[in-house]
Amino acid sequence: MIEAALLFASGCYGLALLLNLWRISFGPDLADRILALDTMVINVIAILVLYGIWKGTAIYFEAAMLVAMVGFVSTVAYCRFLLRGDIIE
Amino acid sequence: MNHWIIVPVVLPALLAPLLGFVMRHDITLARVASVAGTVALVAVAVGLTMVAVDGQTHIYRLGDWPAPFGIVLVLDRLSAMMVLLTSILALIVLLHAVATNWDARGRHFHALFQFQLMGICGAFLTGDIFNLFVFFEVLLIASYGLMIHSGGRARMRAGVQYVVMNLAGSTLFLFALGTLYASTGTLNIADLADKVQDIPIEDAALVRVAAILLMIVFAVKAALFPVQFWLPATYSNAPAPVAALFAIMTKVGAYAILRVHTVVFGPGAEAVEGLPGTWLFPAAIVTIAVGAFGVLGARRLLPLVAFAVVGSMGTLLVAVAAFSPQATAAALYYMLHSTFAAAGLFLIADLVVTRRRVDTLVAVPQTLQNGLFAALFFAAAIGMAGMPPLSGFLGKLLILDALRGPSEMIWAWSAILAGSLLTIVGFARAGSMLFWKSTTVPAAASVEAEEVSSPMLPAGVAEVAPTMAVLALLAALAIFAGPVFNYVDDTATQLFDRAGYISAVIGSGGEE
Amino acid sequence: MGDGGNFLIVIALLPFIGALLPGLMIRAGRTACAIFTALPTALALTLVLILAPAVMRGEVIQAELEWLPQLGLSASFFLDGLGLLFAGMILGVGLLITLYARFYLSGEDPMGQFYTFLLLFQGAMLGIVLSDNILLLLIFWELTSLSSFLLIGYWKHLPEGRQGARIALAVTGGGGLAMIGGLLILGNIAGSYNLTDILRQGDAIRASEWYHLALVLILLGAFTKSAQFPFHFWLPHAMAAPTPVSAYLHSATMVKAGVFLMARMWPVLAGTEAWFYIVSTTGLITMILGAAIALFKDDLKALLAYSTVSHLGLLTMLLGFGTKLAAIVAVFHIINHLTFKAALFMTAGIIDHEAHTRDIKRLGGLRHLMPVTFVIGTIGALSMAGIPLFNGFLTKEMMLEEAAHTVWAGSHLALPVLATLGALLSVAYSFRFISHVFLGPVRDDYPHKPHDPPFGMWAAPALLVVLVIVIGILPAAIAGPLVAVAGGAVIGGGELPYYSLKIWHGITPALFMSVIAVAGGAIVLWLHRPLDRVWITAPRPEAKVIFDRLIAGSVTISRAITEGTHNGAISRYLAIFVVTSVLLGALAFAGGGLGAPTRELLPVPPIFAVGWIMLIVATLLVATLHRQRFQALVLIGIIGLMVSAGFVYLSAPDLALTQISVETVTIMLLLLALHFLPKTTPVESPVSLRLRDAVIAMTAGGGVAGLAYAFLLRDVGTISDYHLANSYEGGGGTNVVNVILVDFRGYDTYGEIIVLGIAGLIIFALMEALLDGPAARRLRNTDYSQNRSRDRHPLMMVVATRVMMPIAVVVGIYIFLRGHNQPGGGFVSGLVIAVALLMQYMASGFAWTQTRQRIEYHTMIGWGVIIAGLTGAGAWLAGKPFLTSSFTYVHLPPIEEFELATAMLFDLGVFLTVLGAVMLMLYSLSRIARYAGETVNVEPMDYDPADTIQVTKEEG
Amino acid sequence: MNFLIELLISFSLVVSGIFGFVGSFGLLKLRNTMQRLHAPTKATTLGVGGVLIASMAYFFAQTGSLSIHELLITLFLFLTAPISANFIAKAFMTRNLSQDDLPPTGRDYGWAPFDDPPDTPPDARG
Amino acid sequence: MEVLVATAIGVLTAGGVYLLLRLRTFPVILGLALLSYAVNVFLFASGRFAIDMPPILSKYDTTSYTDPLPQALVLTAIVISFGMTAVLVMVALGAFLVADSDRIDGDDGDADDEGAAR
Amino acid sequence: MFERLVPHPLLSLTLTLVWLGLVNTFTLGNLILGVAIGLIVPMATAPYWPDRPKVGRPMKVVEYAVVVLWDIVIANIQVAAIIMFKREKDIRSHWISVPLDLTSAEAITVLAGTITMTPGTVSSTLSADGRCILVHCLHTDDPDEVRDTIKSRYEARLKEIFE
Ligand code: NA
Ligand code: NA
Repeated sequence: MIEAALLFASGCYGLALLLNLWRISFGPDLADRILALDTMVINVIAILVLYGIWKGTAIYFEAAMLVAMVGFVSTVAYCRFLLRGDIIE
Repeated sequence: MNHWIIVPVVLPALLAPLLGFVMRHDITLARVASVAGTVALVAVAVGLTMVAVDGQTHIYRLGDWPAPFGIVLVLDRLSAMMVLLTSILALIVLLHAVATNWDARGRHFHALFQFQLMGICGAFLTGDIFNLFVFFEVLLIASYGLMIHSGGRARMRAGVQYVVMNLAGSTLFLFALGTLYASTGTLNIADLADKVQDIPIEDAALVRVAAILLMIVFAVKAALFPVQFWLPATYSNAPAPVAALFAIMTKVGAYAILRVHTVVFGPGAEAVEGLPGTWLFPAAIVTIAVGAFGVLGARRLLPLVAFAVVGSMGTLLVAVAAFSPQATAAALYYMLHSTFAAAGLFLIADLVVTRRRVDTLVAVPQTLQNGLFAALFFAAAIGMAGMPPLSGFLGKLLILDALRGPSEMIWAWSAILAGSLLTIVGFARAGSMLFWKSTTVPAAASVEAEEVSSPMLPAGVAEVAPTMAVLALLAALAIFAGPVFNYVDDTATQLFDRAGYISAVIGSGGEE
Repeated sequence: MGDGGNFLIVIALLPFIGALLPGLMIRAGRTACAIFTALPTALALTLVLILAPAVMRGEVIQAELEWLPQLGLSASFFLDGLGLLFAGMILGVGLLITLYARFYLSGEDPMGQFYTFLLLFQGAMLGIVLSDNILLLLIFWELTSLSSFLLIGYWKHLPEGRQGARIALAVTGGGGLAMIGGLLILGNIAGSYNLTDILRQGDAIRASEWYHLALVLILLGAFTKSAQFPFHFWLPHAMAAPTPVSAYLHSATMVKAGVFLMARMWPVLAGTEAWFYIVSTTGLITMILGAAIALFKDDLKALLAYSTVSHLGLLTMLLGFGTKLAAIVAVFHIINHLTFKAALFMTAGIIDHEAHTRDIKRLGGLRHLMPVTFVIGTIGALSMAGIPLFNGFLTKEMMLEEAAHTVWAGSHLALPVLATLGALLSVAYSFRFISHVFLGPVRDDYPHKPHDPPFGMWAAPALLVVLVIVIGILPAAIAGPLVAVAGGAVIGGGELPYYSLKIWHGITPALFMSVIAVAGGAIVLWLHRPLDRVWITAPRPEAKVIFDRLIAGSVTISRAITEGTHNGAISRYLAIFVVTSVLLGALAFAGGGLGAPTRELLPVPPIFAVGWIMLIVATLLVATLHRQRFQALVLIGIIGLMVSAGFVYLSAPDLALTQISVETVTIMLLLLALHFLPKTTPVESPVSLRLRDAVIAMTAGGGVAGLAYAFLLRDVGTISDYHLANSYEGGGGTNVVNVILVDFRGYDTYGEIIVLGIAGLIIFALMEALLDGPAARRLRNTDYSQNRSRDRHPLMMVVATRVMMPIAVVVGIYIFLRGHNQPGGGFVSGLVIAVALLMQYMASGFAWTQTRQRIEYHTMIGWGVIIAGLTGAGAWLAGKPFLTSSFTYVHLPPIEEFELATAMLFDLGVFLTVLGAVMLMLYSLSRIARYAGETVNVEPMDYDPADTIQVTKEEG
Repeated sequence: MNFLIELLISFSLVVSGIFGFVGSFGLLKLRNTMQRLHAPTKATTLGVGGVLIASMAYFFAQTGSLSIHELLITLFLFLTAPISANFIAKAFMTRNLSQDDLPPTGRDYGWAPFDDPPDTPPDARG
Repeated sequence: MEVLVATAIGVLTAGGVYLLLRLRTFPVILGLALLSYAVNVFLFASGRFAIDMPPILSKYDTTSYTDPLPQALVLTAIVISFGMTAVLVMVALGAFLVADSDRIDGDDGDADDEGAAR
Repeated sequence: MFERLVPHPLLSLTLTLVWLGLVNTFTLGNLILGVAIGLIVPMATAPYWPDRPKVGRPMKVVEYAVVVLWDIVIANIQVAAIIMFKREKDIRSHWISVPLDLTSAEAITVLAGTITMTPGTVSSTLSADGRCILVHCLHTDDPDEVRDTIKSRYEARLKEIFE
């Protein structure tokens, strides 16, 4: 049962990634692209945790955590670039 | 285990951070420390050379891990010689930079200089191919900093190109290393040599690719055709003492070819039989031509010198391409010579260009001490063009003498001799313009130029001494050609003793 | 080696040692300078004369110093007849020239320099004639080219001087290079570079298949040096040199070097058809051509120069005949030519010096004004014309006699007729020298009123013309022995052929030819004016012009090649680099086989395929949409994310951590830089170029993919089993990757952090340099503040960061501490902390944050590198190699066991360096931004609403 | 493994998958940028939350000890997601809207992207 | 799996090379970034692939592990290329600020007009 | 003294918990280390968080968290429904300006965060003086009601906690 659920969830996130890709490619606004990337980061976090459950190991957990952290920082940086040009003033 | 083997790496590596991070506000202190450190490096290098003279291959196992699992340093005649060459050159160049105040024209000159030395010595001493990559990167990144030292429009633009070219080269290096590891499963040079021996030609496609890609990587450093294009702009736009130090950088490429393509992919390895030389030889021939045409066609002094460097690398690599102990010995002698010759020429070019204020080969008013500079330039040009009585002539004779195979002879001899002719003509034109024709230009013609900048003081002993020291070294190389050649001859023999190298590095687990 | 040998070495060295003296003595005055130049020359000459008797007895004096025995190069000298003849000439004339030059050069000329060059040249020349090793000979040979370059260009203010010097160097230096090839081949055939050995192997050499190549190459050297057709043109241009130089180099010594070499090699090379036709024909042509040109030259020195060319041709022709007798005649003519030609050059110099012109058309009638000069000049010229009682006559007769007997390409007439023509022209220009300069009425339009010079100046030529007469009258007594011993040396020992040196040989064909030559010469001189007009208008190839064009052409071509290829187009260099790599890689691949696959393909889970699609699409988008730079950066983010996720899937958690954090920091740096750069890339390259690049790119991509696929299917045993086996026991860690990084291959890591440290330094240094230079102005003048959002440090971000940053720091500490056993380590940890700080910078601005920064980043890098280095060096204390690690497990009662390892300390160095480097980079970039006019904030956030309330309340 | 726990895990995973997908689907489907902003910032929060709950339950069932590091990711996301959304919204507004397109603040000062904060010295404006 | 990774490396390389050959510094930097990804994965691939066998030694079982050495090499390579990229970005920025052009080719003739005045 | 050593007690607590979460195994050693880190890190980062926020009634935090979590679950379902089943033209989005009574930066941030994490609303920006939040509402027929809900359901509770 868990396996089926894992498969289902990973299928959902896989599709989600492709949808993110669509948005990131076609925008139209740069804000859309950043948003899509940000969403993609969140989806990847979910996928990483799914993978950890699937393999029954916590070894990949830090990767998910780090993705969460740097994903946020990148999003802010991208936006700050659009907003102010200089990301650290 | 002889701990001194690691000192040429650790000494500058510990000195550099002190220079860069502690002494960065006190140029005098930095100068004293940097020069003292370099003198110490020379002393250590002399000691190591004396150690290596015994003909043994000395191993230093870093982290006390046995080869091929850990990284080992290998001190043999070749690496000792290269470290010694580097340290002597470095000392001279450093003194020039200090005397001419180049080191104060930007930040962190001394720290970058020492890091560069660390990288070069590390590359010469390592017995591990991935570690070679790492030290290539150390010396390269330090060279980026030195290259753009003190900034300026042309230099910055040339700097971008230099960095990009070398990053591309480093990328290829990694591709090659990946292929090599994928096909041999090891990184230690001796172990690689051992493994490559056993690869049959039916299974050699991958290792052959690795061999040739590595050669291209080294060729980029060694300014071999068709990957030499970057060099003239880089060297001619670099600060002159840096360009002089870079004289050893091209040799790092040549050294790597010698080390890797002799020991690992050298004669006798079925998998790559004949592969290294097949491309290297014609490429080296064309490189000579490129250098010669460049010298003859140069409109500016510094590119002229840079092209002369390209030409000399072609000459050197023609000999390397033979992959025979005899030609290698000749190549090594010529390497010693051409390193100092190139450096000397850049140093004197610096003295001249600083005073002329332009390096374009047009007549400008005669500078102070025209005769002195003319004499120095003449001597340095003789050295670079390979004319007697300096060592270049002997080096060339040795190379010609060593290349007697009928097929290689016709090409190599024609290229070297014709290249020499074009180089001589080019240098004669340049020297005539710089020092003779300039005497005919009345000083009044460029009063404006004089007014905008302060009058130039005559060069003091300190400024001229490093150049003279280089020239003296060239003369010494010629006078003591016999003993020097004995050393390089034995070096070449040792280099081609693959079995000895392998057993020294991994066979017995290294001598203590 | 006996005393003689020691003397020989001293003789060879004396000029070089002496070359140091003039420069030192110049302050003592011009005469002292001249004396000190003469001193070594005289000393060397004395030594030669001491050795002369033995040589005249037929001994060969030898000396050898080892130099580069592995090459076969030794400093070996020998003195035989030929050497003696030349050494005597070089030193003797050298002495005379030294004297002459003392008076000739003006006070403005740097005399020390002149004498130094002169002695260098003399030494080189002496070296050539004394060398017993052909490599040594080559060295001296090239040295003559170099020193003559300096001498010819001595008057550097004269364009002709500079040009002449360069031409001479190009021609003779070029010939010398060819000769290197020839002589090396010769040495290869003979198995030795020792001249005496080579001279013994004439037959073997002539029989070798390499003989012809060697011959041509050696002759190229000889012909260029001796100004043989078609290389004759350099010599007249060398006449721009001061006259003492012309007299020395271009009559007596350097130009004779080629002749000397042919004479030296005569026993080995002569006697074949090839030798005969090449050498004698070249000599013949040169003789006639030189004489003809000389006849129409108005410049005295040019006339003499071309006459020298002609006489050198004569010598060459004689040597080319290949008969022993002809060779001996050549030797004798060398002596004769030396005497009269040197005298004539000095005469020309005197005239120039006195009348301030050398133009024959402006001279005439000088016999009344300069009687002494007239006598000297006339005797020299008559000898040159071959008039009896002067020594020139003797050898001219002998030459004509030899020519009369020589068959050229089946013709018995060709040589005699042409040789007579040469002699005729020679008579004509010699007579012209006398009549147009000295005879005729005294003119009143000399540029300067001439009169005889002081004794010092005419002493040297006078001495020479005395020799002209003495030899002319008593040849056998005066020159006989020398000719015999030198000739003997040339023909390589054995019996001398019969010859007699005397004025009257009876009625011989040569006598008729001689009479025709003299009479014809007189007639030609009589017809000079009309002939001159014809000569001037006649079209003829001017060798100098051709040469100039050749050089100019070479320069142009070189320039075109160089500037066409090295045009700064790095994109093309890179294209070549890529194509080369792909091409050679493919060729190398094709040269070896590929074994059968040994691995099964791994299955592809759908989610991985999705990641693959993301990566591919993102890459393609980056490549196609790269002109929108910001957008490209966003897309790069996908690639980084997917690669990191891939690393996780493929069992590389450390890589994933590192990749994702590095990527973030990289993007930050790129964004910071992009702020100052154009935001879009213009369309510049044409479609064709883009297409080309796309093809290159796809080929490279295909190649790399193929390569990767090839090895992914094949297993190989690797050394890493050892690492897995020893990581825990030997390295004290369960994260094998980390143990490799900080222990097995800690040395790599040491290099790696140094790279980072250097990067930080460079960026800082560059920032300082930029803010000092013109970039600063550009930054100040550019307005970066258009269309910006007005909130710089939004409240929400500031507050969130206040919580986030400490958490991130804790995460960083955690990742650092666990690195040895679990994914993580100093590097990732450094990046995490850097990212945390970065977040703080983004939230509250650089200035506000920086003022709260306690540790300088420079210091941090420095400490990092030093800690790592000292940790490594610490192993020395235990007598272990650099970077040997040590670890222990500590047990403190309430806490469970934990590990202490030196590797952690090393990792701390890594951590500090990474953190310091990243922060220093960011610091540098924001310094630039602040310079660009960004304001500095003093508050952590734009506006704290809590403050308003307080203010309002207080006011209220 | 306990069936209930299995059920919980599976349920969480399914919920997570659905919301993860819906978030990205909304990102694709919705009409304008501001609307799209709603989709991921909400749905993915529960999406990830679901996975994390599943993970905690799974490892608890496996090892018997409570795994709490999943909560850290939740903490991170709760701290960061609003800020990200806020920044993206402002990026959109600055590029596409002006003060006039938005409702008034009802105060002396406009919205932050379009108006300088109080007490801004004149030279620091912009 | 192997096909996907190999093609991914290929596409990354192709994209990287294409951008490397562009005429402005910024796309060249992007190109080098792509190449750096490509080569890191390539180097990593030289250890071959294994799923869920991270080289983290486990006390409990004696499972097999993937080859750790290429991972260590890639880590070193990543760090080095980060340093290099940072320097390149800075040098490129410097060149742009000094020369007012971010063209990477020196063919617009301006390299000469200073005559390398020192 | 205490304030200098423990500048942010709540933060220290959080960090200790974070540490325990990271190591994910509760042992005495980890707790000691966690407490140490929880004390040291806030000290090191104190300069970046100059004023300690006042938290008046910590117990209210739990209540608030429960409310918000519940709302989030509901929000997700509602928004999912809108996304999946509502036709695009039927979605009526609104900008809503929410004036604030809160003045503490921390409180405002929590409120804005809550708005973003809960049903169909995104807090887009503050006013320049920080006294008003601009909220974008995905779909509503009555914007005023949304504003009132925000003020009553969240802001009121936050005011209790922070002031
Ligand atoms: Na939300
Ligand atoms: Na909401």
